[in-house]
Amino acid sequence: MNCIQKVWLVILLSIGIGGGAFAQQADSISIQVAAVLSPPNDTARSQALRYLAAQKDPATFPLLAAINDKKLYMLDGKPVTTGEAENSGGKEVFTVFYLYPQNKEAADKLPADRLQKVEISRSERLILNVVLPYLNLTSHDPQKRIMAYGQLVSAQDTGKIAILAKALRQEADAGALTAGKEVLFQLKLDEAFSEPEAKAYIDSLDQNWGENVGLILKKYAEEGNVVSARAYAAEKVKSLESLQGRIEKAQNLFSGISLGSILILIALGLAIVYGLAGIINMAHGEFLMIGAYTTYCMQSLVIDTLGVNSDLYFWVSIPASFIVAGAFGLVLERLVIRHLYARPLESLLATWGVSLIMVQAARSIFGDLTAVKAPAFLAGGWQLMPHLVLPYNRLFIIGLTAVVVSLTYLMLYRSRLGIRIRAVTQNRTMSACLGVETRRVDAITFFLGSGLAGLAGCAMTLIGNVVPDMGQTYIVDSFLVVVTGGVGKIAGAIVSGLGIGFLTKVLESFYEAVYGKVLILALIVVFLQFKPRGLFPDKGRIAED
Amino acid sequence: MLLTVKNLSVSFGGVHALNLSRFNLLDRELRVIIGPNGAGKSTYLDILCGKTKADTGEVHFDGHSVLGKSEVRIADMGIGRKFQKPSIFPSLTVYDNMLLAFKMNKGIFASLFFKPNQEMDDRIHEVALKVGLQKSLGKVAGELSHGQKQWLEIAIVVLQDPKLMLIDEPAAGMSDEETEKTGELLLQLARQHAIIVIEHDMKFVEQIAQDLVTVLVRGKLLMEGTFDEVRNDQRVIDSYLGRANVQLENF
Amino acid sequence: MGNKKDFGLYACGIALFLIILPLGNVLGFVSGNTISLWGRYFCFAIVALGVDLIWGYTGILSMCQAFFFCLGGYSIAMHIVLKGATASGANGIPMPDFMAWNQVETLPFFWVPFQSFGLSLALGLLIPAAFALVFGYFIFRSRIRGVYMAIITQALALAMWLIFLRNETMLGGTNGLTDFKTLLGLSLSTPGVKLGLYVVSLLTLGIAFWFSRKLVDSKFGKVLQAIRDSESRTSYTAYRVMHYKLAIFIVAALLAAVAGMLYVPQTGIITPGRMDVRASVEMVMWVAIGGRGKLKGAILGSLIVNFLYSICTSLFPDSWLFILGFLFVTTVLYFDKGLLGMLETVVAKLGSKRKPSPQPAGHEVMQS
Amino acid sequence: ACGGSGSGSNQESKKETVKVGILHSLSGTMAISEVSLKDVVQMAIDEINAKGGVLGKQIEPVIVDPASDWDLFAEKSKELLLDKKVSAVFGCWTSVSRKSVLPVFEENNGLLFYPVQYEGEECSTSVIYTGATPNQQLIPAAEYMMSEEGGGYKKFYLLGTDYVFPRTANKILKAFLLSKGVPKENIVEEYTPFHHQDYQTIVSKVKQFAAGGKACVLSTINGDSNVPFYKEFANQGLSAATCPIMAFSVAEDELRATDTEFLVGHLAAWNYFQSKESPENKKFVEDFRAFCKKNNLPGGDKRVTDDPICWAYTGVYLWAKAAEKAGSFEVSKVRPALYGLEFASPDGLVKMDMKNHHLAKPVMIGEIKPDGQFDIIWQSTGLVNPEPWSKLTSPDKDCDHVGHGGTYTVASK
Amino acid sequence: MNAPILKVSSLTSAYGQSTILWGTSLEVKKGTVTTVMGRNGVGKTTLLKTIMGIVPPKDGTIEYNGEAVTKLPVFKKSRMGIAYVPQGREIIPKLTVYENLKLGLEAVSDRKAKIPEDEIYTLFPILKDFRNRLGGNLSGGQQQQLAIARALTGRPSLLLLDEPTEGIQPSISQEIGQILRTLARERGISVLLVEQKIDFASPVTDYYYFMSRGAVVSEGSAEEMSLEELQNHISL
Ligand SMILES: Nc1ncnc2c1ncn2[C@@H]1O[C@H](COP(=O)(O)OP(=O)(O)OP(=O)(O)O)[C@@H](O)[C@H]1O
Ligand SMILES: Nc1ncnc2c1ncn2[C@@H]1O[C@H](COP(=O)(O)OP(=O)(O)OP(=O)(O)O)[C@@H](O)[C@H]1O
Ligand SMILES: NC(N)=O
Ligand SMILES: [Mg+2]
Ligand SMILES: [Mg+2]
Repeated sequence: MNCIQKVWLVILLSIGIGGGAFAQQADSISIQVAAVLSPPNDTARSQALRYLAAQKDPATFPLLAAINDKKLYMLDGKPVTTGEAENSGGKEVFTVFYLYPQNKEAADKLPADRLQKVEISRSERLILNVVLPYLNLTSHDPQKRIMAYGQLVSAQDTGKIAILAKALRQEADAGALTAGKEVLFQLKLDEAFSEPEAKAYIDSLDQNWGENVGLILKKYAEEGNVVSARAYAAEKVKSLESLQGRIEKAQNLFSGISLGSILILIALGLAIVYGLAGIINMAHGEFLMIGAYTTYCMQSLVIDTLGVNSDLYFWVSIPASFIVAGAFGLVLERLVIRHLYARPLESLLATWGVSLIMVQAARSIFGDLTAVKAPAFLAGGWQLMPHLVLPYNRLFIIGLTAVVVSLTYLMLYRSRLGIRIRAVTQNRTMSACLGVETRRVDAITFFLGSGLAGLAGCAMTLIGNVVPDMGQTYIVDSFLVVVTGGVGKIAGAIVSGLGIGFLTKVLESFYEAVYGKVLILALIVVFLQFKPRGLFPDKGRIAED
Repeated sequence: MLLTVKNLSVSFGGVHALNLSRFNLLDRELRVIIGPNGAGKSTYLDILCGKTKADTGEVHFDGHSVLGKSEVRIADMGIGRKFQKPSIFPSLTVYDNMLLAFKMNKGIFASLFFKPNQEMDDRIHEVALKVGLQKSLGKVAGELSHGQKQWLEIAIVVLQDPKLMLIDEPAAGMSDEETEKTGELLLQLARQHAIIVIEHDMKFVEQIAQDLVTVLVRGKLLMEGTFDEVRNDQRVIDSYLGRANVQLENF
Repeated sequence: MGNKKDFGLYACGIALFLIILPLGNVLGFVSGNTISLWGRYFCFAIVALGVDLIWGYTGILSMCQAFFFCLGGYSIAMHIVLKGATASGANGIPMPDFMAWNQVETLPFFWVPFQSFGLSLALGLLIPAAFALVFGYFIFRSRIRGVYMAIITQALALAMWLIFLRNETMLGGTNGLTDFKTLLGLSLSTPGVKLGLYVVSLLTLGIAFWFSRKLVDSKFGKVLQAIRDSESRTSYTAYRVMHYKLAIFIVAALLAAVAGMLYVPQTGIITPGRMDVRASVEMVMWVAIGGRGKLKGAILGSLIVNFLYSICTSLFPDSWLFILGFLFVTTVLYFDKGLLGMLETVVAKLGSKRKPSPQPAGHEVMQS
Repeated sequence: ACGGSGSGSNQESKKETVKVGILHSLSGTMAISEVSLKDVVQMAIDEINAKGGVLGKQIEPVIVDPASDWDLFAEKSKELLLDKKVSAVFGCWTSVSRKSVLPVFEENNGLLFYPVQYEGEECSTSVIYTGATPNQQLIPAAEYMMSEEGGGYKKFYLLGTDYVFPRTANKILKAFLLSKGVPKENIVEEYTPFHHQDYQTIVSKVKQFAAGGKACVLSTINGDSNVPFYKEFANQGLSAATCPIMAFSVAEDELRATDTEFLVGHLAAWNYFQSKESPENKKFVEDFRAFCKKNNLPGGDKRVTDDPICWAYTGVYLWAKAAEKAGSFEVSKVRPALYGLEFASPDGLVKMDMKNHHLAKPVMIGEIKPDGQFDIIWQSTGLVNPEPWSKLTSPDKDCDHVGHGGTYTVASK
Repeated sequence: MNAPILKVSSLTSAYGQSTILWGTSLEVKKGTVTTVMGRNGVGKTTLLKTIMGIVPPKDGTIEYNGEAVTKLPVFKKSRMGIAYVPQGREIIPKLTVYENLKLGLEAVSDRKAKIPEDEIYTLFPILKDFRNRLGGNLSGGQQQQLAIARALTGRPSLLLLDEPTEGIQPSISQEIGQILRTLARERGISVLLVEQKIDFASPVTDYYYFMSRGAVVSEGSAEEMSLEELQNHISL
């Protein structure tokens, strides 16, 4: 049995006593609650509220919080409050929570007109000021509870420990529990006067490992009540800090990989269209934008039109963004690029024009701002260990990149189609002479390249905006990736994408973002000094002009 | 000795393309190199003109070391090259191709203030006539036929007037008559220049091989000798000329 | 080349820009704003000449010309701003207002030389030239070319843009430098000075054109084209490719810098926005639209595109991007030699009744 | 898509018109914010025209697109003033763009109505600032965050886009915080370029900073960087509970179609919110929706109003009222007529300052709700007077166009 | 009587404005080797390119196996059994030797068809050793061998060869000559050969055409031609 459990037990026992005290008052409290809900006379509500505020019984907090938020309603004679609104069958309905005597969610979601609002005046609400710090302790929202725990630290109230402990007994959310326990231990530590006691709480704090533990212990190491325990706290601070340092490194590594995989995802399509087909596609970023808008449209279609409120839209979006962007690419190839294979430089111009048109078209159709809801299954992150959270959306992008890269690799280097694509892009006429239908291969190549950009766009909705000129943001970076990797080299793009992503993050953690970026650019310039044809240059005769 | 080579070797990803123990060339000598496809002949010339970097070895030209020098420096020293695959300036006219090659000061300022003179013009026309391009002088070089491009490249090297000419398969894509003409041109040039010629056309080799013929096989020096010695060597016949040497019999 | 046709073009240009527009301005039916606008287009045309020299003739796609343009522009802007400065630094030297707001106490050392017009002019040329020399040396030495060149210069432009954006660099950050009052004691807002700047820009453009013409017509120009065609063949024919590339890179940088210097007093503002990646790409676009590899094409392209840009953003504020985009696409698709090529084709068609043109237009079908 | 919709309702085309310029970016980075301002200005013009115009003349808007390009702002303003000869210009969003057109307006005696909150330290004769000065937005917000009610925050991460407004705003904020006894090490300043998208590193820095508790972010991030910033903030497990963001450049319009889930609970300080409850505002919001729908603008009747939209709208009316009052469109006459002018804006009655070209108006703090609207959680009592020169950073300066012709140095006591 | 597999009638073709072929006509009979000779720049390569469809004909018709194929796209002709070994080899440089060969299979309609490795590697052993090298890195002669092998992989019935022995060592060039004879006599594959070297052409050729300035100026069967006559024709 470790320290933290011991301490926890002690506290819970002590709460048993406090809890008993509350129990005795329970009856009178429910009488007062009734008085608040339907006051017999003008002053009764104020009196009742004053009584409840003085009692500070957590059981009444949900009710009082609803009063404070001006969201107290009656439903079939019971006090309720509303949670989130939601659209169901064209009607707005609310999640409903019963408030007293029990705090629980109602089975049905109800429209506003089923509820009667209880009007409570401002002066009456002001009575609740004394319990304000506690009200959120019973909120349905763990975030609010965390905030409430935090606010307790500075509250000037001797009874707060008991209230806090009682609230914590019901705490189900792990994060909130950690935050709450941290406050509890902190308060206990401040009260502790013997060295073993203090050390026990220091251990508890350390093991609980909440957000603020470093600060608390640091402060204790300087000015703790138990002088002999200060050194112990300082020791803990030191080990915490070194742990923190390692976690930070891990976080950096992860950030680097995640930025790198975004760059790779974008660069992949670029590498195919540019590196293989020799077309400098200035509109590549716009295909990314199309992918993002496809995701947005899918969201509208699935959620608003079909009324299916789930993550389904995102799963549909992944293939859809690939196909739609690919289809646009196909159209572009048919209408414009097809005429330019012999003049790759001109393709730069034409695609620049196309990119202008596409951006403006997006602006005219969608306006300047749209956003895609992150799917629920990607909300939050994977808690690898306390304080090291890997966001699911980034993990998803890394996974997606890995899958897409592997598939692309197999397609290009392990299939007949791959041979055809590479042959056509290197020598169109000779390929035709050998029986390759170059037009079709061109179309497929462009479809794939643009489709990959679209896929990247779909992934980008997870972390950024959906705006008409979103394509421009990453395009220079991904050109850098393609080039430092060596034009047309998939392996190069992967290595340089990860390298650039990782270096960016490492440098950014030392310098400000901008200087980090400048340094990266400088490094790339220096790198090309030594490898003027990228990471994996062609060797031998084929390298010549 | 104009050119001395010792223990020259180069390999590409583990494959030894060239492993030449020695090679010496006198001033104004015309040397023919023959050898099977992939023997390393072109690679050897590539090293001499600075296109490919050798792994090890020594190359001295006209008293200076060649290895490690850039293409321009080597060109400045007086080595000119004609490639197996024609290398010209496709968007310039044939005349300008020749003019640029003409031996003169090739610095920036010299180019800026360059004024063409009659002498040059005459010489260009003279060479053009020799290579049969006199009617195509105004044509854009990219539009020439394969054989004409070969001729143009020879003209470029001739006008450059180097001490040593490296000529890779000049007769490829030429008719017998033109091949003979090329041979004559080379013999004539050999009076003032040292020349290394690579060729597979044995008739042509016989025509021009007044001095030594070098045989390379798999990157190594197989033998060096007069044309007759080489042609009758069994190793050369086995690895290169083939059982019945049709070309020569027909001749 | 039909010299008569060229003559007509020059005559039209001179008549329009050197006589009609300025005269119209003096007589009052051409507004000062129009004059300034064209003055600025001429500056763009000067940069475009540089772009054409380096890209059109030498085949080096440099995506940092806008940066050189800004180096020139900033040096003149710094001079003008210093002359108009009201705040004064700790050492008594006048200091631009924005520095005072940023609680800078003394004028940074690199601002000091810009108090003198002559030095500003010299530095405006020297800095870009030095930059081009050093940067170019490293790039060309390691034989970076093709896309690698394009991207590396783009990286340079991007890095510089990011640095200029920062307030700490004391160059006005995103705001850039603005609020210009006088140059050489002349008030920049008077119509006379505006017209003067216009004429100076036009003449500079003329000189730049003449100079570029001489350059490309000389053997130097042919070597540049040879480099574009086959760098290795050029080396084997004993030309020091790096020297030539470096020289033309510096020339192009200088042209851009001169253009920047003329641009700034006419525009009244210079911001890092002028040197971002887009800006450089657009400069390449002008040349491509006008007709790459032809000096007249570069001028024509830059004038027309910028003119269209100005009028379209006013006439069709909601759809100008469509118009410009379609222009780019159609020019490329249907007039593969740019606007100038189109013009020449039309002229040739008109004149073809008299003599059939023997010009072959095909290109290498098979290439490896 | 909507070219000429402004003049669409111009029935009597023969009637005399007065031209005004609209100088908002319709493309590029800032289009995201500025397009709505162009729309609302057009709406105001339509409304005024429908009521008979100004001084009997119909207003004819001249719309140009400066494309988020600061040089082009200068060029276009020249064109508007010199070639189009407009009587007033409604435009600009970023302070950069304002600074770039400022010399043009001053040189050519133009009049610019600038509708966005800004950093102050300016007092141009040619600009009417209908947006907030620092004391009408920044300072009250910082004060609120430090108060018990606001959460009693003690550490402040000042994060902004790298240009004048955030730089100056943070300078002022820093001065204020220091003056309130916040230790230097509890204030961090950081800037990112326009259009910055990758906030991973910065958010993890914020996270470390917030680890001690009682920390908040004061954000002056502008434009389209906001969405990725907030998304990353939520992703890394930060929330309004652990570390709220008080934003000075995020309004309803930016949140319009955004996935607000991860924004809920964060704060913003403005002078107006769409959620303000008043009949005038209700009408304004509905009118704007109807206008956008009628003209087929993107978003249609889902469009929202916000602070800059409100002040852009107000600006047009102020100009029209002043012109009526002056009986002329001449800038030299309209300008003095503006001093002390009152207008019943959607935000209630607001009043032009008697001398400094700014507007007195209420200050509010709102909490972001899941629907992208703001819950107004704090409001100033009455109107707050504008102070273009912050008392904190420039105690010796003030702005007075009546007595001093602009910025002047206050005689020190 | 042997029907022609290829019949070209009054073919005219041009690069842009400049006309190169001025009404060329010729025939290739099944199972024979037909050789076109002529000096540099007379249009031999252009003739093959036009037959293949790389250069669109301005006028005239091309019949293959009795079918008009004048306007057919290049890849369709290839799939009908016309294989082309161009001058300058046109190896796909960044594909390996094996991949280059695999590309030769594109002309075969049977998707399961395999590269006839045994056959090809006995003809050109070097290709076996170098299967995994990039085509572009081979020596000139090796590339030429690869180009011929690649054409054979497609199992053509008509081979268009543009100076196939250029740069190939004598022993192999002899073998190629033998192969051509075998292909024509034993397998019935027809060959249209463009060649300038009489030594190579004369043992394999059944019928000659001589070109000058874009037109056929004389023709005749091998039996009728002595060596001197051949030389005379070429130097015309
Ligand atoms: N980059 C490379 N990678 C691998 N092998 C190479 C490379 N470059 C050349 N080789 C090999 O080196 C050998 C020598 O080639 P080289 O071109 O010198 O031959 P060659 O003697 O000129 O032949 P040919 O007569 O066919 O022109 C060849 O086998 C070739 O395949
Ligand atoms: N792409 C092109 N554009 C314009 N003219 C060309 C082009 N290719 C070849 N020509 C011209 O067409 C003519 C015939 O060329 P072709 O290549 O058919 O000759 P060839 O008989 O094959 O010569 P060679 O024996 O040298 O290979 C030549 O005069 C050449 O200059
Ligand atoms: N004034 C602003 N928000 O730039
Ligand atoms: Mg060779
Ligand atoms: Mg040929």
